Amino acid sequence: MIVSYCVSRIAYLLFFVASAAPGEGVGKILLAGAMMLGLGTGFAVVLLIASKKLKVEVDPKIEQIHAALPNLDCGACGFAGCGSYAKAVLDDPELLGKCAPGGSEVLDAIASILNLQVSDSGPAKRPIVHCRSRRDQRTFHAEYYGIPSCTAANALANAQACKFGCLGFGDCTRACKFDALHVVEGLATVDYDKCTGCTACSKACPRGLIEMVPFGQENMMTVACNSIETGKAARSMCKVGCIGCGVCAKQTDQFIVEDNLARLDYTRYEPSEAAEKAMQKCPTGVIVYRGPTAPEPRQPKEKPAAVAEAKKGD
Amino acid sequence: MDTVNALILAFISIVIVNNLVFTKFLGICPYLGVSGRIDMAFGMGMAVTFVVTLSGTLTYMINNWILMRLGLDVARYVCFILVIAGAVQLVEMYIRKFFPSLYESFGIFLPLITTNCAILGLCLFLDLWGVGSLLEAVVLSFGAGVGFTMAICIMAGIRENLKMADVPECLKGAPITLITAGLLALAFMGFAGMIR
Amino acid sequence: MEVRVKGRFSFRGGVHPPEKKGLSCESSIQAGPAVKEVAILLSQHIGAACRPLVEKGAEVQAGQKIGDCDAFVSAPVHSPVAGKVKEVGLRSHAVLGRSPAVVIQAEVEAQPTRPSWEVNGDFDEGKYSSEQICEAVREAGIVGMGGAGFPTRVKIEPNPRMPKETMIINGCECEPYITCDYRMMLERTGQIVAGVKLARRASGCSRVIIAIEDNKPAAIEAMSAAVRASAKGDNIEVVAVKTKYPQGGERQLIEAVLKKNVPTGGIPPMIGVLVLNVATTAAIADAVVNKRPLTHRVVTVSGEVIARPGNYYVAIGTAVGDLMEFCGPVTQKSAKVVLGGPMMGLAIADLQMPITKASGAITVLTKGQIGRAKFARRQTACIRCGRCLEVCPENLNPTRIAHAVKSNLLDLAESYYINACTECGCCSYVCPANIEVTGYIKTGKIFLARQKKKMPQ
Amino acid sequence: MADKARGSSDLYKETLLAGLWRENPVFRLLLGMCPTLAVTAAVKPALTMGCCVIFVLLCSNIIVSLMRNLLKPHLRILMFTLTIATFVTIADLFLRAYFPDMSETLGPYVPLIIVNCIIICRAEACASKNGLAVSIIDAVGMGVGFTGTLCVLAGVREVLATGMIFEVPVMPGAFVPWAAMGMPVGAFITLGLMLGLVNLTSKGRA
Amino acid sequence: MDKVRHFVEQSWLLIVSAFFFGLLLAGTDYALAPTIRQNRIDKLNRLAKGLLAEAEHFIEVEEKIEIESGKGKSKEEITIYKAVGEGEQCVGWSFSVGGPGFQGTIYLVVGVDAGFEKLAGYRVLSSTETPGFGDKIKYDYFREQFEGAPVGELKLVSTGKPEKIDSEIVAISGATISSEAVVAIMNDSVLQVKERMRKKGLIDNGR
Amino acid sequence: MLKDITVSFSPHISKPLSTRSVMVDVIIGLAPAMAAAGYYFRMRALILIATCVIACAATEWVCNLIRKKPCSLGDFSAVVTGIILALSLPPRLPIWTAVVGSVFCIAIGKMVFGGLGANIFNPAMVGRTFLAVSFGALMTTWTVPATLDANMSKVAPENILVSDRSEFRTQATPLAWSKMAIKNKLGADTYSEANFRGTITGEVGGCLGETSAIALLIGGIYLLIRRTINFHIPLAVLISAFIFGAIPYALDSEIHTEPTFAILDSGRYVQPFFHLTSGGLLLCAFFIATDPVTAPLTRRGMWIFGIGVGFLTMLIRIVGGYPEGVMFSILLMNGVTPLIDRLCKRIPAGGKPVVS
Repeated sequence: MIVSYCVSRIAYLLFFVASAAPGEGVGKILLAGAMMLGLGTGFAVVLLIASKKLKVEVDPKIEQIHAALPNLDCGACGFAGCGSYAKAVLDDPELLGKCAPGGSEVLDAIASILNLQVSDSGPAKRPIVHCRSRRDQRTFHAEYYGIPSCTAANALANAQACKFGCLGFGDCTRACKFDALHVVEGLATVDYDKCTGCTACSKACPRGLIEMVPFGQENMMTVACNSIETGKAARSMCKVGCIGCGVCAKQTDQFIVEDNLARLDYTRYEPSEAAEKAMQKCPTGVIVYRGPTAPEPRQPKEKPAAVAEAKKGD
Repeated sequence: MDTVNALILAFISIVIVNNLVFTKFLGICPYLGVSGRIDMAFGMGMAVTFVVTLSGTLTYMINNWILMRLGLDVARYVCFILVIAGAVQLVEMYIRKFFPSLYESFGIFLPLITTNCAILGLCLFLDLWGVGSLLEAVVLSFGAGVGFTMAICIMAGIRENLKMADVPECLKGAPITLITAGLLALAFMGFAGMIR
Repeated sequence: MEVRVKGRFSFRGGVHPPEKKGLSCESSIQAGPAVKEVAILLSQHIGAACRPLVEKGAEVQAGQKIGDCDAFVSAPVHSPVAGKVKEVGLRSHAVLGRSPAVVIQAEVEAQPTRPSWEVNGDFDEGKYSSEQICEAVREAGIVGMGGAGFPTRVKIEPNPRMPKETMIINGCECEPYITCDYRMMLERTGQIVAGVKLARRASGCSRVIIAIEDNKPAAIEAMSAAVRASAKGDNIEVVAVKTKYPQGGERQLIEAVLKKNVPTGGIPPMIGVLVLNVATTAAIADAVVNKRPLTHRVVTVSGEVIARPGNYYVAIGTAVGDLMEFCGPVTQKSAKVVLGGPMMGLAIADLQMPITKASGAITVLTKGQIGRAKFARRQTACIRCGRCLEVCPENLNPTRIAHAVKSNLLDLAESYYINACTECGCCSYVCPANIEVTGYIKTGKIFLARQKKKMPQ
Repeated sequence: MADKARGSSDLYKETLLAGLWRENPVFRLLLGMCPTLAVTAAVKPALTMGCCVIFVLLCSNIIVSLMRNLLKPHLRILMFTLTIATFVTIADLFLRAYFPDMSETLGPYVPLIIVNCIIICRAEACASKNGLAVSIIDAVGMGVGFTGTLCVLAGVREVLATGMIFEVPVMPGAFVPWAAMGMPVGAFITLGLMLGLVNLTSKGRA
Repeated sequence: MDKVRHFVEQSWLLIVSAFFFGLLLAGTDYALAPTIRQNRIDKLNRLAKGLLAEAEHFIEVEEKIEIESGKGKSKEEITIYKAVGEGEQCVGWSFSVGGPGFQGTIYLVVGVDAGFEKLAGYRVLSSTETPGFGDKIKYDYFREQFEGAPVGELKLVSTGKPEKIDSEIVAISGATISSEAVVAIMNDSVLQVKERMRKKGLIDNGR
Repeated sequence: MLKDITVSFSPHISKPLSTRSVMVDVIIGLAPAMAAAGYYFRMRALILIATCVIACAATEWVCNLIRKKPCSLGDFSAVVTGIILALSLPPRLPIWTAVVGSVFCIAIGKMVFGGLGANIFNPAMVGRTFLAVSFGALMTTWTVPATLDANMSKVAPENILVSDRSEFRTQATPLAWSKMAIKNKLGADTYSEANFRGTITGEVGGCLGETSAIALLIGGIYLLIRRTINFHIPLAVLISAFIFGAIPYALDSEIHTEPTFAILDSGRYVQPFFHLTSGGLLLCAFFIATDPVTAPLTRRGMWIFGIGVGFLTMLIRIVGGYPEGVMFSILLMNGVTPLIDRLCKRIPAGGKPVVS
């Protein structure tokens, strides 16, 4: 249908030109037409031959991405042409979405091409922050005046008594490209709805607090502490730290206590009565749920708080 | 001697006095896009210099020796763009095939340049200015490339510094680059009237 | 024997912070606090940490080795007191944060007393072989006592790939407030000279230069006299170097004395130089001649708010807080407790932190003093005045590096040679905008190291 | 745009609005910077330029949309270029014939529409994938968006640079024109600040 | 043969449309070319009419004048228009000449009296002079200095009375170069035109 | 035992020095020039300086307010910018123009880049150049100093330069004259020893603070003594301006048949000493080019920068379209400063690290 429309249109144009150009003009017009014809044919031939003869083998994935791109070579992405961008985006997926002319369609297309290489074995990994202590629940020996970065603060002696807990300067927040991590009351908190599991935060944390955990359930239970201090020391440092008492391990063997610290074996974790009980029995309330719909964690019982308070007093 | 002088003056004029970026607004897209890093900027500048010299010369010849003689002025724009696009694409394929290392350093910029208005713009300006001889056309085209390289390298240097500056969020990226380019254009006005 | 006092040996860059040495330089070395409990950190040196050799409840003797490690770059630790191991647990560490330590409950609470031991001028090191000396040094757990804590045995042992020709004894003590090395040079001159000779013997160096800043004429005098009086004292020179911070940095000292630069990222042996601190040489003599391990050291406790500033002979493992209390009540509100000098020392928060082999001083600064150094909070914009470039002894571009780190451009920071920085702090000291230049550079180095570690994955 | 489930009128409306603001070629996509800077010293040439772009965009979108099923990949861009260059030439001839003054003012910036990314971008992103109606609406939306942007920019510059708008004095008599606004400096800085302003208004939009 | 078929399959659209686009272009050109040519003449005449008030209409002189521009580097062809007043009598001449200005080339329409003795003035056909500075060559007060000035070597001075009609032209303050450019065009090209015209006998060889 | 202790990175002490003290030094350095301006141009000068300072400070305050940043007026950099801008404006400039310039220089020249320290171009010169380009006529109307016969000040219709040739006391600056001299070979008539003396004392038409070479020298030397500025840039600027001014002068065979060393000379080209003392060159050398924010950091870079400024200034003055080239050359060299910094990267004392 379209072809027929085209033909009729062209016929109309021809008619228009012919009527407008009587006499000596026809020669000139035909000359122009012939020249354009020559040019067009010439280019078609040359480019066809060149594309055959001068073909260079490239990574098929790059070709795929290249084909998905608009191929305008506009440079808006900051790269020298679509080819370079295709190559770059393959190496560094963070560059996704730089193609302004392509918009979201191209972004989706490339994302789907890139995702082909991500093997999907097991549940998706999401970060869990192994600390649950708010700023007011921690002990500070001194005030840190300086560069507002966890890495910097971590390099200095213990202004914050706990050497293992969250520092709250937000290196992870800055690392997160998806606005999925925020420091809330001095504690890094994951917004699981926005999280894509890119692992940037876990790489950024100088204390290795953020672990990528395979989320077998919607919400995962976790021991939100990373401190290997002995119970007494841990209590003096933090109201909600793990004291390594081993109550949880007695309930279910999904919990393992090592070096004064309880850990949950995430690969074996399944929601169970026993695990729930362990959580209830934990004296400092360090066992919590983490996930998109995790309930608000239980506040610690009075006793450890009182101990910490007493410690602080003297 | 006079010819040499005139050529030198033409060269200086296109490089600084009539700089394509700062006075004619040509090649702004890559100027904004590829001035983020200085090595990229330099590669881009080199590629533009190469292409603009090539296409300036080619289009001058086609325009003056074929189109004008045949009275086919009307096909000028079509011819220009096809010649530029075709030549660039061929050169790119050629370099990619036979000089892979050269391709890595500046060949990757070649396709980007096809749609760079600096190239077509210069060809059109050559026509508009009524350039007298092929030699002058070559010198002017080459100078235009050099001027573009200079402009983009200066901007790349500035932008490397700006990366460390606390530029207001809404001005980051293209806006601040444009403002900087404006101030550079202001500075380049000092050269105005130097060469007539 | 040659004494050069007039020389104005210096390096490029550097600053002149107020010296403040008058507070403690007249106080001779006194016994430190009596210790009830010591915590011997198992990681007191650069290199592999020790593993504990004793368990909870074990009885230990004074001088008994309680931690060791098989690694080449390491040094054992010893108990300074006789007593019972209370626990092997985590204690605060100035660099590492929390680090394992052996905590020993002393049997008898007693002040550490300095052994009265003088070496006469005719000390003959010839009866000790190089291997013997190295072994003794290693067994005594001697590490560089100037601050870095590099195992001394590794340093002095002859290395066929990098033969050492010149040994520089660092008596500069360029940091404000600190006078422990100065008092050592005045009071233990003979021991130091003996240590120097032993180190020379062990390392095979042909030339020895004792470098002392020219603001310590008494120490220059004493050391020159001792060297002059000593037999086989030839080839030992005493030179006065210009008083300027960081004259005591080993790279700067080498530049000042030998007019040679240690390659960037390299170590002094690459150009045939060995640098030892004076306190370290004294410890060497003690270890080799008396077979006494390094269990005590002289620590300067100073600061305007300290009632009795001075130099104290303390057991390693004593808590910083105990030592400060021993020096009298803190008279004013203090703001910062610094382990080391105010230029390079580490501010500490936990006063239970034990003294280590490398801690030469505790400086307590008042609010007024750090108020002027109103870091971070009162930071203004860098105006690129270039003062940090002028004072940088390593000829770097500190502001550029700091800003690159701040903007997370680690590649750029590296291209400005961030790793060549010795963290002397001159740039932060002079910065009119109060930018924590040194802090940013340190942070940047950590970032880079982490990035590098992740690379292979 | 390919979502067929939605009503076609919604689709048209959205396509039109996209060009006007959400995907405004200058402010959002940063396309077609050269003419944006070069012809905005006054409103009249800016408007003329905008009309030329609308014309070329419309024609090329129509042609590309018509032959979208016949395009072969490696000659696709060449086809676009050929089409655009042809219509640009026609626009140029038309200007020269009926608006000689404007043609002179715009000079080589009319033929430079050939390399204006907006047109080839729309041909690629919209016309080569959509039917005739959508392509036409897209062309109108984009073109009007471009023209509007140009006119706003030119309006600001013309008022400041000459105290006039459409060559009609609007500023009080005591106003001394800011000549710099008519020069490259003014072009760059005004556009830069305007982009900043646009970014500011859409901060919540990410 | 396969290759040819493949080629045709691939590129028939390009070739066909190239041909039709070519036709389209040429057709438009053919239709519009006369208008374009007329526009240019109209503009020249309009400007020239402002200079030569008595002129009724202008007649293109068939013979082209060739002058040297840019210090003898290249030759330029100039079309002269004869201004015809009442009664078909020649009241002056007008032509367009160009020369390098502050930034780009300045094109002027120059009018002279019938005897090529006195300048009737000039109008700027096109220029890219700096607005506010060089742009003032379009302003009356500067242009009026030329009206009635003798054809011959003009002299640019920095100070003086602009109202005086003589061969001294007072420069625009701050835009000496633009002023100079106009004077240079007058001195260079106009004189050459006069020379050539005299040689061709187009003007009365009075002297 | 101890409460409220803090920790931070070493060093824990610092030199009592602040950005504000640096800026105050610059203001003190500019005081002689301001005094000279006040002496020669009376109230006019004081009003202009006050206007620029207030406008600059207000703009900075507003910009900080908009960005919700702490007020940065305390560092006095806006005041310095205002003073320098005022000193480079002609005395008769209307107040509103000065305000426009001040707003432009702080808003566009400085705050859009992120405030002090981040600006690529010297803000005062950005403002000055913008004014010069925008309001050409206003920016080239000069007043005769008040100490001279005030009857001389008259402005010709349509801004055409009119003056009595026998007197040098005109509205034109010495540089405008020299430009004219170069173009028209009129030098012989326009120069006199009095003119040269005028450029030294300041009793001559021109921008507020640029006229008096002596006042600028005093201020510059104060800054050098206080070590607020390094000697590299001023020296490089002056030497290169002198050399590049001297080359065409010395090579001008039409004038000199043999070498001449007269302080004042008349010819096609102007005596290089005259170039140094006239126009904004001294102000530029001591106060503008030395602006640390926009100048290179390393010494080698400073030399290149200074030589570049001197060369470009002379190039524009001698062959360019504008009589004065200082502002353009400063902006141009500011633009290439990042490249210079890159070129003159410092190598660590121990040499480049060996990559193993």
